Amino acid sequence: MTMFYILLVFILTGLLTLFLGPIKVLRNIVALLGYLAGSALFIYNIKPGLIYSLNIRVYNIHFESGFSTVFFGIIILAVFLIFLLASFHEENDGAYYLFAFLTLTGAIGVLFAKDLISFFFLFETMSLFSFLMVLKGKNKNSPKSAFKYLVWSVFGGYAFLFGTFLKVYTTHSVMIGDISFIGGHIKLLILLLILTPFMVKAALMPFHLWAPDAYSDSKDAFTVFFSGGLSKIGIFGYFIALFKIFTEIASKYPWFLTVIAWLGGITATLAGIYAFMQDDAKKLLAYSSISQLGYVAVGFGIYTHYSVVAAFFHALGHAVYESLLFLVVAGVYYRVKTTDLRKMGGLIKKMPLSFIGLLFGIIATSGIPPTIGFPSKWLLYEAVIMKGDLLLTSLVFFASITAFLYSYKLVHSIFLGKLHKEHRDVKEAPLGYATGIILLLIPLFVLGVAPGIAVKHIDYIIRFYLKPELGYNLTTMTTPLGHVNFPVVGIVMVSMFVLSLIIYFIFGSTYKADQTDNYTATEAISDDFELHYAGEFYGFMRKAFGRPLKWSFEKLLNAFLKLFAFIGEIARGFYMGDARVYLFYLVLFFSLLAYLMGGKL
Amino acid sequence: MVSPILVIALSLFFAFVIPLLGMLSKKLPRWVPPISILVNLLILLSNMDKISGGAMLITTAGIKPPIAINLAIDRFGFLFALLIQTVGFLLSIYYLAQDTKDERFYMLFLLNILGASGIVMTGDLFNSFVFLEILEISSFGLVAVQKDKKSLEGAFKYMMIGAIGSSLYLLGIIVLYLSTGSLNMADIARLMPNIPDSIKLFAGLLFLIGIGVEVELFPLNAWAPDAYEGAQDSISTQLSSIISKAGIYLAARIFFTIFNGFYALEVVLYLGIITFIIAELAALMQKNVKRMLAYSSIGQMGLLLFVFALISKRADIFIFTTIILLALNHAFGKGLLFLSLGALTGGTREYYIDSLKGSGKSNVLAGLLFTMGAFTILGMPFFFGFWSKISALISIMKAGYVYLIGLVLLVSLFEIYYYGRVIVNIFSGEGKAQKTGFIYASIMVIFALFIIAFGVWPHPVFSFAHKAAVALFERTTYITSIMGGM
Amino acid sequence: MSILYFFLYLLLVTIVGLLYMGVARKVTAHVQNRYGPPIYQPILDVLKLFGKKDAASHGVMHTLGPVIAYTGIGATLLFLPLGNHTPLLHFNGDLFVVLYLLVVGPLGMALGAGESANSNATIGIARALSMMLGYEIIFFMATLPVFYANHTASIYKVILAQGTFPKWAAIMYPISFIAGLFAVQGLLGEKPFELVIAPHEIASGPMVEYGGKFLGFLQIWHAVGIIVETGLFVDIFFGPQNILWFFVGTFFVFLASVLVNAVMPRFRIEQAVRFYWGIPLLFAILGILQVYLWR
Amino acid sequence: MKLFKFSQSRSLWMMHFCTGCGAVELPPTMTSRFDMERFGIMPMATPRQSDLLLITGYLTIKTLKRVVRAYEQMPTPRYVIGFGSCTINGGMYWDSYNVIKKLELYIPVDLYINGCMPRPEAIIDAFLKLREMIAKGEANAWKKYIENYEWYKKNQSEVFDVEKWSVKK
Amino acid sequence: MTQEEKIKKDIETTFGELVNVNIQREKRVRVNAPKNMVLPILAYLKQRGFHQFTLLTCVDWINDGEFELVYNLYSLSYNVHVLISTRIKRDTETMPTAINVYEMAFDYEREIHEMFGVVFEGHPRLDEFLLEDWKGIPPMRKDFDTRKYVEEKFGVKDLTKELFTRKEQPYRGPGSNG
Repeated sequence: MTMFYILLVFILTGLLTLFLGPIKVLRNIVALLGYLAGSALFIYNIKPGLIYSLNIRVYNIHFESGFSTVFFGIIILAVFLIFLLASFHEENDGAYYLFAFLTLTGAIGVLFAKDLISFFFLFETMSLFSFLMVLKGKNKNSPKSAFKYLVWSVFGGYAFLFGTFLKVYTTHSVMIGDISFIGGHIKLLILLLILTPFMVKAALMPFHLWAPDAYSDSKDAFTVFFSGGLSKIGIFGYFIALFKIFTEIASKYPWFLTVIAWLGGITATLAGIYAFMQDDAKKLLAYSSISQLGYVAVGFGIYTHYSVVAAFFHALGHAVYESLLFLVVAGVYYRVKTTDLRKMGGLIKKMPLSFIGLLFGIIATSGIPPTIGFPSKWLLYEAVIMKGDLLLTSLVFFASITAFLYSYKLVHSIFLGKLHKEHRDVKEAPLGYATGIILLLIPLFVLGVAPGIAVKHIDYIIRFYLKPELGYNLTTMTTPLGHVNFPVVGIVMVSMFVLSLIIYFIFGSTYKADQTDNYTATEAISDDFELHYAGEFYGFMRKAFGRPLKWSFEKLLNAFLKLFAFIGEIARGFYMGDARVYLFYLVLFFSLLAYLMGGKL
Repeated sequence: MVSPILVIALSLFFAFVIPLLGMLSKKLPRWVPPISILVNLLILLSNMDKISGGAMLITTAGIKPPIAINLAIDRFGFLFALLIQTVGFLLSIYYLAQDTKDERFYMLFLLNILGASGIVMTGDLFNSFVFLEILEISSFGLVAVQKDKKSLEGAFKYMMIGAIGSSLYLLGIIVLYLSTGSLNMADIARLMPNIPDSIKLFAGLLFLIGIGVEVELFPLNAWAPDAYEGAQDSISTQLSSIISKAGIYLAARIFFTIFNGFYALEVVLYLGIITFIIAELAALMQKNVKRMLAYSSIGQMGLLLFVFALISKRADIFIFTTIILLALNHAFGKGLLFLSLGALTGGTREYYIDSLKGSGKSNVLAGLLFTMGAFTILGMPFFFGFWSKISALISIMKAGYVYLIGLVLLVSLFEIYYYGRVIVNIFSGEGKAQKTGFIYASIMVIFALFIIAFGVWPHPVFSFAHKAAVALFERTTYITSIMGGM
Repeated sequence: MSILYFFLYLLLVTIVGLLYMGVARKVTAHVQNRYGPPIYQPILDVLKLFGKKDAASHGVMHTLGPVIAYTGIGATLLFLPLGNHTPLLHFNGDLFVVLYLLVVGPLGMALGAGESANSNATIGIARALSMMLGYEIIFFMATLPVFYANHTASIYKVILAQGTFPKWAAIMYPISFIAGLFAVQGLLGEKPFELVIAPHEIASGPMVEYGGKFLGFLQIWHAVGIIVETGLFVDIFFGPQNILWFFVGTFFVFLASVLVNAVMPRFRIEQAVRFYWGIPLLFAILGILQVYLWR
Repeated sequence: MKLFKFSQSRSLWMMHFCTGCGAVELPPTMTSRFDMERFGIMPMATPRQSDLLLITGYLTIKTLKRVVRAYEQMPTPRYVIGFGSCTINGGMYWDSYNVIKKLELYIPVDLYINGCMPRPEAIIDAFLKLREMIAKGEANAWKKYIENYEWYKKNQSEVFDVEKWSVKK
Repeated sequence: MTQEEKIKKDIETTFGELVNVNIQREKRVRVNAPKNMVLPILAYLKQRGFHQFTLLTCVDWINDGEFELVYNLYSLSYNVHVLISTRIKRDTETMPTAINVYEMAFDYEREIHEMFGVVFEGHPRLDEFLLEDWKGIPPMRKDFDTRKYVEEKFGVKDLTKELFTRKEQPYRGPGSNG
């Protein structure tokens, strides 16, 4: 019963904030209180295994909460809190929070839904209201990217609907139940259709075209929730489709899983390459988010206990460090009013906390040990090697190297390098962003050193579907291939750091050199000398990749649209012409029908 | 307990009073339509409880049904009458806000409402033809009221095709009259089994084309885009909400009550889908927003007809309710779209997509309402369109055409594409600021309220539509209550 | 006790690394037909650098750059088994831990150099990271078959599996071995791939603003790096049974790359990256296919 | 620390900043025939990394500005060797309007090598002499620069705009 | 009829007696022309075959108060040098630029402007060329006293005495004779 109350609470807070629109402070307090109430209800009352069905006389909605509901629910609610804290600093009107809370309702509702129609209803609510959020985005071409997002997400939604009806037609039950017993290949079609919206939402390669524009054009605070929270629904969908709906997929269609794995690998690599070619911070982060989600698809594609645990853990990690990165960029945008990498630089002196946040964010994105990014990457590699797919391992490794490239470009262009004159008096990001950064740094390290906390919970989720093989306790992971003890790695790094610090302090002194005291071939440089190397950071890589870089899915889609436009032209042709032509149609139709009927007269 | 016959009589009386009042003073005629429609509404509502049972019979001039002209309103007819009156009333209030209109316009408007409600309430076949004629002629007039090139051309096309359509309809009636000897619907329905097949087929064919024009079936709807585009915004609302709904009622009454499932409906099945696809494709690349809305309304009607023809495959009450739901959604959704488009363009008639740029920013309410109208047509959650679309898909599945659901969904993806394009255009860039009058805005808000209210809590509409479907479905109770009653 | 042992172990490896650099300079000198500095010259250099008085620092991150670099390479060293002698007894080096720790060093140095607001440094780092797209992939694909064949991801087990001479991975998987050699050349940053330092083009790249003791740190970082990188390669492909054989193996591999370094000119950055996607990639893929067919 | 003194003398990193016609003498000293690297002297790319600054030949005002800036960017202890007579008293450019006459007016010089472009043998001899001086602790010209910094700056300001060109400490 | 005579004859025929042409020696023709005739001659010689603009020099005749500008041209096909010289008043007169005839003249004119102060009309960039932040009068002019300039600029007393007396200099370490 509480599941329905949670959704109700969120909807009510949304409506309240709409009416309280003008009074900013009151509205923020109400939004925060509503959120806290809803999440408190969620955390205390939602246990796996609750069943609840509600009859609204037109149709009865079934809710059910499982382990995955709790897992994803906590992630989404946490990321929403970060979004809320950050959004208080942006000037936005009441409707903004209404749409935000309704998107949250949709997202949480989807986790509860047991029957497919209510799943579709809540999924569509989430897409619709996130579309409206992007529509209220921050720059002039946000309506265009919102429109692209709407078309893609509704395309996914309609595919899901078609899949639902096929399922209901074949299995006569509208619940999210197993379809592997149906004969013939229709079950594969149903799976593909049900999987499409989640591939769109988790931006798998052919369906990712909306993501870079939607992420970079929506309001900064909302992008945190958009990429950190909403993409988790896509992953939840993978779990639903590949485990709950089609349980024996590994035995019936193994090739389908390898296709997903390779698709994930290609997404990770290509998105990584596009990422380090971007000159806008948010576009870069958008592609990096797509690339990280590619790893999760690889994890699901391998379909062993190790790889799925890795996929879930990576999704958790992605939520943490992706929202951290977007939050920091939002904080920087709040102060510097630009996300163009060329115009920023040297902000480390002015925004140290944001720098630390971004630094540990990129360390986690590239999967370096003490942080949350490492366990899932390590486990994913082990799983892919155990599966024996060495080429895919190297592709994933290639993708993780691109992670180093774009993360360094991000941290360098924003924080390192030379401080521009106009950023002289920039202050640290305001409180909302700072608390968000600190809140996110905690899990980044805790789960990095002791992944067991989350792995235990993930194990419960998939214990029912896959035989548990991964040996783990709070702080270590063992697989047939290898064994890693994460705190040891952390301790060794810290002790080495202390040792080299000691060596550092023993010897000679250093003096603080001014920014212009720089070796520029002994040429004297004044303060407004443009020395920040940020634009075309990896320009030479364009020559290294050469022509293939030109191909893009965008061109493919545009060609496809032109085809439809052409057909549209023909159809419109029918309605041109004057009354005589229409009469001719009528007479023609009449004689045709008469002839047809004649046979039966 | 005033007898519904007065609805017809009173509106007729008022229609002809208007020219007289016109001579007295310019202002008065504007007040007549709202009053008369209000009266009709009250009459209908007062008979609400009486119709709960089977059909409610009203005889005129006391003679037995098969001979006299009588009104037969069952729950199905009552629902449509209510729809027509409410939309008519809203539009009449809208016209109050309009100033320079000569009295002939109000007369035509009232006649139009009269024709529509007449069709919906009549029990006699020939009487339905008369009301159909009144409806069509008055709508020709209404379309042409704008007197510019586009509206005249649209009206002319509409008149040409409409005239031929109604004449074929009359032929159908004559054939039936010859074979059964009576004009009363219930009576013909009763005698239907003993009509030889070929004649039944021929009559059915004639009716199919006759009503096909009215209901915008594929080859016959060529007139529709020009008529919609030519007409003034409120008139196109009237066209899409009232006139096509009356056509649907007529088709249902003839093909189900009289022909009891006419097997040629299979043709309508394919035609419905073709209408839907062709119209949506045509709308895809349309630059003129008004014409685009016209195509989309034809497309929705095509879908409605497709579901309508499903009954020939599997007669199921749920499919009937879906037809009614789709009709309601189309009426209110399309009405809201046309009205809000009018508000966005602020009376100037250039509907070109670029001229609408940013108008949503400057006229937030109209922009919002246009988006709501678009969302309910697209079937977004929290809008009434969602339930009608879901029930449409369920009924298609029930009839066994599962793969067609895919096709319908794919085509409605085009819908989202071109609606989305317009919404994006409205909300991007800086547009001219036009203010919409308070009355105009309040009417649109009432349309929107219907969509949102029944989107969130669809139960009342569902139950009401279900009872109406039951009334339509039990053909025999209709016949016995009219024939036996007397 | 283990702290002292841990400290001495690190000192030993640093000194051996510096000696390797001395030998390298001596060998290059003799290739160029001149005497070259004494072998212990790098040790003197490092001492001189640490003796330097005031070194310029551009901010906290700038100063911490070399410190983190040395931390990273030191941590990698401790996870890398030298022959059968594993520094941290209860936890044997895992390939991915070592590979990811290997990156911490350059990342730390990159952050420090970035803070120095000198475009030479940033271009150097951009090149270093892009080069990683080249050699890191080949190195990983070259070592993968050996791990896959021995069903393990731990370097220690791989060493034990290569007991006697004929069972060396270099002999059993020659194609991957050659690809690995190409990769080591890039990993060490020797001449054809010396784009990162490139003194003539970008004034010693990332180290342009580092003087005095920072430069000293970077020298010992480079020294330990030589031992670690060649050591990783030797562990996987030769499996030295004891620490002596380990140092002999690393010496010869390092010598090979130094000889190549002495005679080769320097690639342009896109040539270097494209080079790695040419023949070495082909060898690496053939190596993987060989494992599939052979096992 | 004797060990540091010894290592400083044994490993001299030279700032390869060719300021005049003497630069052409350095390649032979570096390459196989004379090989100065055997004394631990290596050419380095940036002033930050080098201890030894070679002024090879005449110094126009333009180059003097860069030389002073390079000198100030070098970490201490740093040494300067002046090649040829042009650094001592202007040499053959004694009356030229844009060549400076006495180098030590502007930067402290440890060692001069006379000869209108000394041959590599003389350069190697100078390096060895510098090595002894460092070992003995005499080569502390850099201290003089720091002690009478104003004097040097006054001299320099006569010749060029010190404010723009000197490194802000 | 050697090449030099042919050229001498051609110039005389085209430019008449405004210009006096004489062959100084083998492969060298000298043309003295007034200021306004220089550009036409250059143009004529260019299409005549003198493609190389070797040099533009300036001679400071301080006593006559004039500058002498000498344009050196060379033709590869005839292997002959032609020197066109003209005289302009020292500070008052300006010289039209020869860029649109010979592109090469661009830098020479800049250098002469910097060193002698001759203003070339129509030259786009007559700003600082070789001497950085030079304050004094153009150094190559005769009225520029280098010795005095060196003395007050580099703080070195009369050098002639010091340089030309030969005496043994015992080496006493750095800075002893400062």
